[in-house]
Amino acid sequence: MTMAEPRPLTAGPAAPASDYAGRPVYEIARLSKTYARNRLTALTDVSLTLHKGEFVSVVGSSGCGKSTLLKIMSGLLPPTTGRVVLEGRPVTGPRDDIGMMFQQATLLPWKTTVENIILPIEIRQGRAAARAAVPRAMDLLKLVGLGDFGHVYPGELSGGMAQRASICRMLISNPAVLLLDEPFSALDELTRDFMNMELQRICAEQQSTAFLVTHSLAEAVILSDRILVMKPRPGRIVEEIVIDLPRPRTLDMINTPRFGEIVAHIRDLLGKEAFQ
Amino acid sequence: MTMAEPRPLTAGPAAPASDYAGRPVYEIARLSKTYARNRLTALTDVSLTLHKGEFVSVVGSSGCGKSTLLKIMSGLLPPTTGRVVLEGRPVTGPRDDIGMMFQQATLLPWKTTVENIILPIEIRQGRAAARAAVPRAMDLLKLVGLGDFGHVYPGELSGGMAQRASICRMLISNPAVLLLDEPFSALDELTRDFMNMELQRICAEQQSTAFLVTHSLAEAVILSDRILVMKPRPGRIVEEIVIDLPRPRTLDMINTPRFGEIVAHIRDLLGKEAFQ
Amino acid sequence: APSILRAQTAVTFAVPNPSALTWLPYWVAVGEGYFAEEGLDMRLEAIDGSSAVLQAMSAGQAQIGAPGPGPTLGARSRGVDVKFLYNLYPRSVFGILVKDESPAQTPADLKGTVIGVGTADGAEVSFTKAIMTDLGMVEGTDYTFLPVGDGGTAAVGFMRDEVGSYAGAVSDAAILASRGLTLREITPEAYLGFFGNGIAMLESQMAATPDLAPKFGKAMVRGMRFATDPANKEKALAHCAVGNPQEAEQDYAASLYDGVVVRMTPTEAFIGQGYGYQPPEHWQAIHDSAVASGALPEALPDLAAVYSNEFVAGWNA
Amino acid sequence: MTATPDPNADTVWVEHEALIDRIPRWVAMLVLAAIVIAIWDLATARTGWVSPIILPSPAETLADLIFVGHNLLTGGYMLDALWTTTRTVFWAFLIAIVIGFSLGVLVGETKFGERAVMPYLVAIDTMPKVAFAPLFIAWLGFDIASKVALAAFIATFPIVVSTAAGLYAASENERMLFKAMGASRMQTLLRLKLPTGLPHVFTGLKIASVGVMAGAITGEFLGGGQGFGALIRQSASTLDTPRVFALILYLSLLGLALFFAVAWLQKRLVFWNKADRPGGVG
Amino acid sequence: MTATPDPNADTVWVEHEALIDRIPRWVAMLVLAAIVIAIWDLATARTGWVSPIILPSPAETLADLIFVGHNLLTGGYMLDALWTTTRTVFWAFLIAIVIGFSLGVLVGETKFGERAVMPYLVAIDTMPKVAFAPLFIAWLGFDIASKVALAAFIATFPIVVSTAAGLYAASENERMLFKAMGASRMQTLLRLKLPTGLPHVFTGLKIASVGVMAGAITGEFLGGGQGFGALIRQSASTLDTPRVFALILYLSLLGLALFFAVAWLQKRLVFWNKADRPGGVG
Ligand SMILES: Nc1ncnc2c1ncn2[C@@H]1O[C@H](COP(=O)(O)OP(=O)(O)OP(=O)(O)O)[C@@H](O)[C@H]1O
Ligand SMILES: Nc1ncnc2c1ncn2[C@@H]1O[C@H](COP(=O)(O)OP(=O)(O)OP(=O)(O)O)[C@@H](O)[C@H]1O
Ligand SMILES: [Mg+2]
Ligand SMILES: [Mg+2]
Repeated sequence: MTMAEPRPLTAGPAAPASDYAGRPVYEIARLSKTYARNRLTALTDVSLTLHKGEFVSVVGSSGCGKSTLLKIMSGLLPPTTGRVVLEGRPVTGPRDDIGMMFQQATLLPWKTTVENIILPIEIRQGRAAARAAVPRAMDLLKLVGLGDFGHVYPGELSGGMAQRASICRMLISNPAVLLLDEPFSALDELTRDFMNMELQRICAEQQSTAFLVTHSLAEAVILSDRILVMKPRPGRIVEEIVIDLPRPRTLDMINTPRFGEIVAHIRDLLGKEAFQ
Repeated sequence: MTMAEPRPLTAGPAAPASDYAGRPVYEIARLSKTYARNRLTALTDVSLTLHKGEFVSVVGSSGCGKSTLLKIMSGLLPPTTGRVVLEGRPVTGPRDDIGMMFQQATLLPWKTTVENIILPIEIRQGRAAARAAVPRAMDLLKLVGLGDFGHVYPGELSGGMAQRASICRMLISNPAVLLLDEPFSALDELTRDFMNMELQRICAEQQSTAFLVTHSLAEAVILSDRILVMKPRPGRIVEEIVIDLPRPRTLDMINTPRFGEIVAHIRDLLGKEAFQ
Repeated sequence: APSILRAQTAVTFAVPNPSALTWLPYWVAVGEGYFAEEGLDMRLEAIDGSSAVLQAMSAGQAQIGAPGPGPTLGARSRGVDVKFLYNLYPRSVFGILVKDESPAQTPADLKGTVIGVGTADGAEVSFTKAIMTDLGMVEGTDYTFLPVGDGGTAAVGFMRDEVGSYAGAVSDAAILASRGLTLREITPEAYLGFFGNGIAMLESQMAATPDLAPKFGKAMVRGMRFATDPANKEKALAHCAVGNPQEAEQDYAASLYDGVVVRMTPTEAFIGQGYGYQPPEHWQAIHDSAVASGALPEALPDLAAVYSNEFVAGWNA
Repeated sequence: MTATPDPNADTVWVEHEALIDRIPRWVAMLVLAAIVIAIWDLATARTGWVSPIILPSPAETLADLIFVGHNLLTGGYMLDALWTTTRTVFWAFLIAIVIGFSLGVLVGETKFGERAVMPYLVAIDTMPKVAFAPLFIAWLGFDIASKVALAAFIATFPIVVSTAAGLYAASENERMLFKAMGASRMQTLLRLKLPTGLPHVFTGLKIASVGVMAGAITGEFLGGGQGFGALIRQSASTLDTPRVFALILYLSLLGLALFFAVAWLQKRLVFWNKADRPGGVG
Repeated sequence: MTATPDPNADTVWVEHEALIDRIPRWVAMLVLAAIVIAIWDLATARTGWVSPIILPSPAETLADLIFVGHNLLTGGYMLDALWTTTRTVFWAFLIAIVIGFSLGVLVGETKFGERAVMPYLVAIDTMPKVAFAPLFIAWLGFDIASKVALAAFIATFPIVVSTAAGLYAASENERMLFKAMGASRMQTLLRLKLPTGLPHVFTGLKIASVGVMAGAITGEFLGGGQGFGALIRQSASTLDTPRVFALILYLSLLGLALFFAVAWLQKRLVFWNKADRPGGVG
């Protein structure tokens, strides 16, 4: 199933998830998270559903709990209360079918870029499989513009290059669900646009479900089927916006009035609560 | 001297620097840098001049040598060849009059946020001065929206919060020259816009000269008097664009046609060289 | 007591072994107040071996020491002005010991066996070598030495049957016996002249404090006389308990006491000379065997300077 | 993990600790102790495989433990000895920390230290300390000073090596930050490298806390004095192995106290290092 | 730094190293050696402040160094002794590494190890090793095996403590990454925690390399045998201090070789840790 058909063009608050075509794969209900260390309530009463093949983005101000939400969804942090269910099974720890990209690149300094990228394969399938994945890793590196840097150690990469390498590391194992925490924040617009289009292509090809944290509204709109808007203190979802632009999306859609309208709408929403 | 007067509106390649009003403070000529470790030429033949009170931005694709340039300018890395002169004296090491913000936040985990912020004062003027700077540090924290997080350890901050804290750390010592490496990359647009306006205000007030690396063309245009465009392999400056928008800049200028024009021009320039 | 009125000088007596019974007359003299009567305020320090005792003496940390004659000869050959004054163990401290059930009755029976020694060239080695050489046996062909250490590790040598005999201090035999390992001594009477540790001082020390040696020896002899009277055994043991309370807690302390008294009592031939007397011929024998074994690189030009019997008469008066 | 979860139930994380981690501490310690004592008993009292001269049976050792404990509690001569040894250990540890730390900084911070001083330190430390005991006695006498010197000598080296290693632990980003702030070498050392290197330094202190005990006892073995080491030597020379083991066991309580005092201090001082749960993340 | 720089001149960075770091290595080592020897000579031969039977003069020691060196080079009995000790040290180090590393992983990785095993290890290690010498000889005989055991015993503890500390060195981000990849505990240990902890482990190995030397010599002191330790003890028992010091100096060459072999291995294995220049950044 591809996402190319146009869908009901309702960009409004909380469009019921059942309107959506795919079968629900990810269900989160009444999630809340309080960090024990500082007794800070990072998330409160978060509920959301992801459908098969859907691309959902989260936007919200810095510190509103986006990374926390992703870590809970990927099974890295336990929720304080609430339900997290993926493919009918509660998430109580990391799962093979989830690919996670962290806000920090976190490459191992004693492995070359390509060795870092095949690490998930090495972990899950052993060394032989990892060796076999090297050509694919090199392809991915070429794709993100790091073709010449496969055999270089991470200490010799720039900030954006490390980020791109960590995207490759997530992609190498073709996960069914992608959780991405600001994957393109250190990239220039051009590379970013290019990466966005590649991400769309990869998700469509593999029918992956994707959940993206981003600060770029344009990026969120161009990639997503839905955008969730979060507000801080305590972190919660205040709005859900269905993006009715047709698929596949292209970069020139950015210049369409509909696109500008949606971006303006979200900016408005975020702006409602004054800074501080 | 404030930057409020309109200036010749020529957005073209390599406008001669002598057109500019302020006296030159930073002079860089024929700079090149080759990393010994991998014999990679990160910069070649870079020349630029910063004038007193000027705000200059650098844009360019990931890995084109922007961070390297900043590190050389701040005296952290020696150039392979070329001249770097600040206020008539060659830069051969870190200087008190330069404030640097790194691409990574790098907060010390054993100090609270506010202790991290007063660290430069502590280093340069001793503990007593640092203690005296605490109220100012708290003000800066409030300014960036971290008023409640002064006495929290960095491990409990989100990515964007750490970045904002490190901006405060740079600002606390009122440096004459600001070197900023993607300071707002982890911030949402709203916070980012707000921070941009604050940065403009602070620079104007202190007549600081600023040099900013950014991936956001909008940010570059709204803040800068000039924008330098870099191209990779080897890293070099290919274009200089003078931004003729009047000062002080306001956020609604983003919606003016002139703004759109300039952004489009730069995007074009960057796009000339195809991705890869 | 009048001694308290006199200014007391603190004197340190360094010994190579922590056992209090080994220095029986000293502890008796302390307990009976003989030293105090002489105006001496004594300290005893048990350190590790005769070499360390000689080193402490030459450093001035100990004014009096109780080294063995072998190391004393060694120190003398290295230019240390040490002088042996009092022969504390005229009947030797060493013996050749075999397991009780061993068929060996004399050293001659040890042909073709392994003899355990503390270290490869401790004093017991020259002692044993002298006996074996007199029997016409050669080390390496007729018998071999195995360094097994002392105390626990020596016992291990027997238990693992790595050695058939052990040349060491006879007090070890009493101790091992109390731990269930009965040993029998097969040392020929004639070799008991290889006397053991005694009291020594540096000549420079003797010159600086001329009345120290007379006073110290006098108290020691009085202590010795007290200890040899069987009636005083209980009291003497109590005095030793002050020096080493743990030793006093051992049930074999009484039997060890008897052994020590025997070894400290001069043989018939020399008993008339009094306590502390050092027969020159025995010094010669010790010296010659030390030269023969290589422990001394060359013969000393004036062996007579190593020891002195000048105080013996005064002490025994 | 139910296949069809109740839609109203919260997701409950069962923190599945490995079996080995779920054993309560006291149970584990008791079981370990029981196993060791059982084997020990078997080897000594039951089968006589090991002679009592070498290794006393647990029962004999217990009898002496009670005896020694009684002596200690009633303020007998052993308490004095323990007090002497404790003072020795205390001073030696203090001196070892000061000297080891200073030398560690010299070695870790300067090329001079690393290349010229370190080889000498290694050479000196390889030498059998026993050979130096007479020197210390010659200079410092029979009092605790000579034992303090020997113990400090032994304990210094681990602190030197660990401190020097700790000074390399700061990341390049952090060094850059300090360089950019114009921090002097001393400031970088005090405010960055040392705090970052604290976990390393504490590793050295832990090793040294055990080394200093060993050193004090060795000193008392070799050089007279009134400490616990002298008591052990007395017992050993009379082959009173149950007493030797009893004394050693009390001694190791002192060692445990010192070690865990250091560990406790580390927990307090290196509070930001949250990765302190084995196997855990949160 | 000229006030009015020539506009065509390149900016030249004068890497202003601190004075102490600019001294060439050999000069520094020679100067240090000269100072030590001068003081030594003054204390012994010149003033006679220290008795020659406690500390021989440099000249006497040199004479014996030549004698011992000649014996070693011509394959005399000392070479056999050195070879015996070298073998002891080699095996002991190997055993200490294997056991210390395994125990270190147990302690650093499991709560069971940290809470139940570690106290016992500390307690055992505080005990004077000397007391265990008879045990080792009883079990292993008078051959090198008993010395190997004693030396390994001494060298194990630093490796345990360092390895355990190293396992805490990985950052929370890195742990999260491995958790997210579904890495098993063993994989996290092998692929993340151990490589990250290598600098710590090497700290332990360096300390152990010196400890194992001390242990081997102590073993030979106490339990006879044919090694260098026995030679030293023989010389010491006849107050032949020049020989003692000559032997010790040769011995420390062995220790230096071992230590710097470990340091060299560390440079190779922990290649990514570029912060290896004292004071430097680049
Ligand atoms: N320490 C280093 N050693 C070797 N090569 C390096 C090092 N740092 C950077 N490089 C190389 O230098 C080039 C420029 O790096 P730099 O960090 O300056 O890029 P950048 O423009 O800041 O990129 P980004 O926008 O991704 O941060 C890159 O190709 C990188 O691989
Ligand atoms: N490990 C932690 N311990 C305690 N508090 C934490 C921790 N991590 C995050 N927090 C707090 O939880 C809140 C949400 O943090 P989170 O990292 O989820 O924000 P975010 O939305 O990802 O922000 P950003 O866009 O800046 O990355 C913040 O207020 C932060 O201070
Ligand atoms: Mg985040
Ligand atoms: Mg950069």
